[in-house]
Amino acid sequence: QTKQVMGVSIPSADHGWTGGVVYWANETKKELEKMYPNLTVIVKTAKDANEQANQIQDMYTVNKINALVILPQESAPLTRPVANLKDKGVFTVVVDRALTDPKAQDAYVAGDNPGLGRVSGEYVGKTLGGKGNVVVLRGIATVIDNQRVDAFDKVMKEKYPGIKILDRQYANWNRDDGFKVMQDYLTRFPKIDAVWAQDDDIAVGVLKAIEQAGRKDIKFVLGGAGMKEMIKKVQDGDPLITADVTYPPNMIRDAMLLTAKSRMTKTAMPKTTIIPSVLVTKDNAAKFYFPKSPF
Amino acid sequence: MTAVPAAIAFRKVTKTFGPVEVLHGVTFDIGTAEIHALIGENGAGKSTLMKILGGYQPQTSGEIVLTGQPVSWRSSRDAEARGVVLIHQEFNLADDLSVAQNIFLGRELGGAFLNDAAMNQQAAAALTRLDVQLDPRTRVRDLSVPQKQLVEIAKALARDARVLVMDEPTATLTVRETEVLFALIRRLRDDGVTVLYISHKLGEVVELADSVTVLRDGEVVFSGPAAGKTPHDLANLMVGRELEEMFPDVGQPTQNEALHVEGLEVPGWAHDITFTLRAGEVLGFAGLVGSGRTELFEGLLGLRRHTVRQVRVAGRPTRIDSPGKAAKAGVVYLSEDRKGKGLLVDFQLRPNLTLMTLEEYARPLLNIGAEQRTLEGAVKTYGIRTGRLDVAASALSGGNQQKLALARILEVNPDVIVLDEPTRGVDVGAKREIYLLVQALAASGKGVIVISSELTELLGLCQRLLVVREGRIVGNLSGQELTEQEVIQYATGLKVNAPTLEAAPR
Amino acid sequence: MTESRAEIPARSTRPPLLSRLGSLGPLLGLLALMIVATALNSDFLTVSNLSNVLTRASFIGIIAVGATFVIISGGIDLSVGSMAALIAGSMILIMNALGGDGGGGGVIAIGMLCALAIGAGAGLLHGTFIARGRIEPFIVTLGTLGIYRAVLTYLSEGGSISLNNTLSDAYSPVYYGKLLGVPIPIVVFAVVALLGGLILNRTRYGRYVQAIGSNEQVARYAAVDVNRVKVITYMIQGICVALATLLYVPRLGSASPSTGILWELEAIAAVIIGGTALKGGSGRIWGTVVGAMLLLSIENVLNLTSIISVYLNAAVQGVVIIVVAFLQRGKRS
Amino acid sequence: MTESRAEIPARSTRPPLLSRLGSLGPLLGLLALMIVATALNSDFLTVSNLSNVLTRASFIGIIAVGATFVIISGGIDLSVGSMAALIAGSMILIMNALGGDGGGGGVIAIGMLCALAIGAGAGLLHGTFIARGRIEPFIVTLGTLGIYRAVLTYLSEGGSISLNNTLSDAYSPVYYGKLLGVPIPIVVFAVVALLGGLILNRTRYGRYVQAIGSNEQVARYAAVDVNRVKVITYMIQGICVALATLLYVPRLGSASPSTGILWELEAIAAVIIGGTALKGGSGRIWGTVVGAMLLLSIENVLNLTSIISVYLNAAVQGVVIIVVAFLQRGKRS
Ligand SMILES: Nc1ncnc2c1ncn2[C@@H]1O[C@H](COP(=O)(O)OP(=O)(O)OP(=O)(O)O)[C@@H](O)[C@H]1O
Ligand SMILES: Nc1ncnc2c1ncn2[C@@H]1O[C@H](COP(=O)(O)OP(=O)(O)OP(=O)(O)O)[C@@H](O)[C@H]1O
Ligand SMILES: O[C@@H]1[C@@H](O)[C@H](O)OC[C@H]1O
Ligand SMILES: [Mg+2]
Ligand SMILES: [Mg+2]
Repeated sequence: QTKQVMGVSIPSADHGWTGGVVYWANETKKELEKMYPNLTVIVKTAKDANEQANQIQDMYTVNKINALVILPQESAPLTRPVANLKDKGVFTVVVDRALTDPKAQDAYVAGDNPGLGRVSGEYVGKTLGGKGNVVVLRGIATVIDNQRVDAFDKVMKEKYPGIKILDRQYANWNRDDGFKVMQDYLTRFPKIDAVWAQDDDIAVGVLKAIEQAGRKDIKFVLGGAGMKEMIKKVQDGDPLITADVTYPPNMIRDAMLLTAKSRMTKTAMPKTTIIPSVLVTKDNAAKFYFPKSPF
Repeated sequence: MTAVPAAIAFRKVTKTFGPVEVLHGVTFDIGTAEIHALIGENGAGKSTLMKILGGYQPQTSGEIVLTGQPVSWRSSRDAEARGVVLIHQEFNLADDLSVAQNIFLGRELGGAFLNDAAMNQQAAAALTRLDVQLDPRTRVRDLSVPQKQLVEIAKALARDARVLVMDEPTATLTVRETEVLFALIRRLRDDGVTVLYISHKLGEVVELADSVTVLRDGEVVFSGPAAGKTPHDLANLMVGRELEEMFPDVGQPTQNEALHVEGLEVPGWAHDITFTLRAGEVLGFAGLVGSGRTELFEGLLGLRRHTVRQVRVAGRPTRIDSPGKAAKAGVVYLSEDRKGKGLLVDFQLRPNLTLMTLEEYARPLLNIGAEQRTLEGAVKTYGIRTGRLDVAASALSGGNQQKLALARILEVNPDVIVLDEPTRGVDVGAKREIYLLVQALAASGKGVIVISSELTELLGLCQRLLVVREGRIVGNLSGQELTEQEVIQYATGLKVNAPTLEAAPR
Repeated sequence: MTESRAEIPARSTRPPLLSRLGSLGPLLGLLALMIVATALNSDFLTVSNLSNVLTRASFIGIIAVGATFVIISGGIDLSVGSMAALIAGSMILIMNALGGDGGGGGVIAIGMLCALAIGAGAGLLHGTFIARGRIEPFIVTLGTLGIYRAVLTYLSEGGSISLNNTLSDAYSPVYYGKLLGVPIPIVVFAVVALLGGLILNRTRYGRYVQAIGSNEQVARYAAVDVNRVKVITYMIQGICVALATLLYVPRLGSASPSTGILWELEAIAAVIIGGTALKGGSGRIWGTVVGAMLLLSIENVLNLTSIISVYLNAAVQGVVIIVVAFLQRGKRS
Repeated sequence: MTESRAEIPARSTRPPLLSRLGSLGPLLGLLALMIVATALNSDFLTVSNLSNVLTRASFIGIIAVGATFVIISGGIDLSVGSMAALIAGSMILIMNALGGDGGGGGVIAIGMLCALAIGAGAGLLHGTFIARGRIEPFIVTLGTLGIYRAVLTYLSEGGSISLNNTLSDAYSPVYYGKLLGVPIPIVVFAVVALLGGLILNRTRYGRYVQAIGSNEQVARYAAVDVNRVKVITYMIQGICVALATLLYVPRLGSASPSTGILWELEAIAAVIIGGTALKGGSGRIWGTVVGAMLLLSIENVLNLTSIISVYLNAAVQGVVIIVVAFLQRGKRS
């Protein structure tokens, strides 16, 4: 059994969800290196697409990796750099944000962004009984964000035409922006039935804004991604946080495990593994609660 | 006069700054290829008039006629295009550029690429004409004040002037440099250049000028040939009354020690400096430009790296490592570099005046009213001339800026006062006031040190002179020895006496 | 640069009324924006909305008051955003460690003191590097910008650090409470601004800050202890950041690696829009206050209306910033 | 007594060797870093790694060459990152629109020309606002920072804009190709740096840039057309950004709202680490080149080793930046 080096390149921990990714990557590294003595795992974080492209180049040139697990900062700009590594014989596994050219990857472990939007849309539509006013707080202007919002909108248009989306502003997956945007929504719209915050970091700010304004018209706030504090609220039956939709940062763990197994046992890895975005309610919340993860 | 039109004619030129009119219908002629001196008290309007002539400021009304043609400049560029070049009273150099780069700024040599070699060479030549040994590649930031002045002159000379305006070019120069400059000015005149020359050194004016115009409070009070005029006549014209003797009587020092310095070293500048200043004494420091007097005192005040065996102020051993400590100990220093180190030119007069004594106004909030009263007092005491009190220091005339700087350090009520070129750019009247002030300070028991490039000033003012050469005290002159001859011999190294003898007996 | 001014007719000779009007630029900008905002959505002028905007402006505003001192002194501090994040994180960790037990009043006070101490300490560090180490302020604070945020990320292991619940409840009135009907953050902001104005214009220290920014050399020769004044200036900035953080923590009860990102640009923008020159030497606190209000109002107006594609929000902000700056230029040479 | 050293005028008689050594600060910093890096991982010194690092340094490096001019002139340009994003996006849209058909050589050339035109145009805009509009450069470019990024977000509808495949293949040699064995970006960087040095030190324009930064009034008096020089300076910056973008697009093939975020800080940091003073007046291109290499080497070293928690990367960068600046301080007054 020859020595294998697996490079793991992920976004740096610049907000909650990526913090979770970094945590799981580091945990899984320990787990894997115990499991496979011949495997070295290198975990690196990058602050933007450009740095990440540099980083995987360094991993190849200097650390001589045989396999790469990458959660790209952005899809498009990393497509060519990943393809370059694949051309040089590195086994490449892409997580979450699919490359624009699927040929650049050997395998894909997908987070389901349209799924998140769709599941969220279904929940909002059904819970409101097909009628009501909804405000949307978007993430950062990215492909992921578009996919989620488009899927959400599609569900609303096709299945719940009675629901009115009052406005969609960017809240940048950021608590402070969530707070500000929600404060202003509350000023602007006298009646809001539900809030789709798209991400749990944003939802944290949204909750505080609602609490401050003392508004009672809002029936629930739906975040997303499964931050532990939010899952806890669901579990505890919080009146406003009645559900969450997963987009688990530990998908990086799944990807690393699958990759390692395939490399170390010389077995094939499924071309595509989808980690579905599922609805978390009081009933199943316990399954999604990871108190030790930072996210 | 003759049928030949004057090189320059001012016709009823007025200038107002806001509500204040500083030039009131100035009218006079300047002949071609003459050296024409323009004199007047501080704030009389000389610089303002010259800035108008040079295209740096527009006149409010009136006309300037250049060889028969009325001109109206839109900028200094227009003036320079007609050969009118101004050497500013305040330096007009880019500190980060080299000497040569400044001299050629705006008219660089070379094609697509600059020919620095040629510019350095020509700059060196221009400097040599002024008899200055200076590497043209030196950054202006690293020059001393007199060196900057010489570069400023070289810059104007390099510009092919038909009319050359020099606003107090010799204010910072020593006798020798001044003589070189004068020879040059005469040569230029003989080549057909018209020279307008502003100076407060009336001796120079008499020596150099063909004609002279006297401005008083923005009006021409005399314009005519210089021949036959003595400095005394000119001074009387300037101030409009009979001036008394320039130097007041020199008093007697006490036996009390005001300041004692032993073994001061300012690396690269001053070595083994030991001297004692008595209370009531006016002690002069003479020497050539570059002899290191300024640096010596900057070192003493903690403004430069230095070591010293001992400093005693009023007999008490004192450690001075910053101007703050010095001021607390009662020692203050007036810098020769008014703009770079003296005044906050963007600030108004009031904060400039009280900068060193703010604690007196802090209760704990600053009492602006009290500051204002101090300003009003100082304006009277020191005769600072200004249209209004709430102007920026930059709006004062050069001489009045100097008075403001002086007023600031005296606000500290110090016991030891070091004045570096205290009368630079100051008019005769004000100069005399400063001399009176110095004597009064000494008479009241303070110790005063005067550094000056004007030997007459040192000789007239001081009881004793120390001569500095290459960073060392080489002469200690008093009484009968206080002559120009003696000082120059020491300053140039022809004579040495043992200054260390003067170390206080133990 | 000093000599240049000599030739410019001093503006003080201009009729004082006109010159005073000219310096009201930022205020006029704010008024214009408010008029437009009200026209677009009449809710803008409601007390509750204005109080929201002002409350938000108080974070950046308090930091910007500190930045006004730094900038007038001729320096800059790029680290304020990540300093705020680090202070928030450390403060929460300290409070959590001290106690979930009891009411928490004491714990919160200790946490607050620690926050102020960390802010002052960070400022001391900056000031020392800059004044005694003679390193460019831009570099020093660019360096610490990275360092503080990295330390916070390390402490939080990339996630967020949250105040535990009892403490959070005990602390939350500091943000959500009111004093005589005025939200506490606004009160604190007002006090900081008034104090700042007083310190800048009516104390020795304030005078020295301006003198140093105008011409450091002259200040040194006039016996001003330049190094000390600089160190104090960065400490004031640090304390302002800490004060802002004291108000920030009870708002969301947490800190994360994304806390305070780009606050430095907002704070500096507030200062400059307010009429302080980036070169230093002179400036005014009230201008900064108006600048902060202006910046936060733009965001608010954009949220209150939908006339423009959300994609273009940042463009509107950019245009407004430039237009306001244009309205009040002129006074600069 | 440290403060007094600043006062000593470099006497013209000072040994030139010593003064020259003093100004080698950034180079010494780079050498020190390289030695540490090699000790940590001997692969650092391999040709392939060094060539990687240099190739990457060329983006920021080319932008920083432009920034050197801007900063020496006494200005600043905060918009370079979002300008790069906007140029990349527009260029890709234009190329995609013109043609998937055929080899694409012509299309790529047109795209490149458009990029350069947009860069120059943006610079013209900045320069005009700053020089003729007399608005602080900080404000103007803070405003356009927001505007450019917003426009790109609008064009990309929040997502990303990608070059289509045929074009992408045709264009890729511009980044991945070599000239005489040297990667093309390095060649371009070298040419830009050399040209920059030549322009700064050997042309009238370069001289005027320094004069204006040192003392604008003096330059005006010397009949320098200050406004024009400023406008040209911002145009040079814009063109440099466009050049960097020409190399960026074939590498990553796309642009999105997060392209180029914070590049301005990196570029300015490279300039300042290289020994140019933020106040303007004097500076040097080679210093900037070294500064850019230094910054990118830090990232590279961090990638090559694992001695430090990933959370602390930014802290290491911060420390190195401050240390290097410390090593080369002193020369500043
Ligand atoms: N920009 C300005 N704003 C307001 N007042 C000014 C300005 N410039 C000059 N003045 C005033 O105009 C008067 C004339 O000043 P000017 O500089 O011409 O005097 P001067 O004769 O050159 O004096 P000095 O011998 O001291 O150089 C002074 O009272 C001065 O305060
Ligand atoms: N050996 C030298 N070579 C070149 N320049 C020199 C030399 N010695 C002195 N200088 C220059 O001459 C300048 C004037 O020196 P300094 O100010 O000490 O003289 P000073 O005695 O105070 O004369 P001043 O009367 O001009 O004040 C110095 O700052 C320095 O730049
Ligand atoms: O960072 C993003 C996270 O905040 C969002 O909720 O899911 C996708 C992630 O990329
Ligand atoms: Mg004058
Ligand atoms: Mg001297």
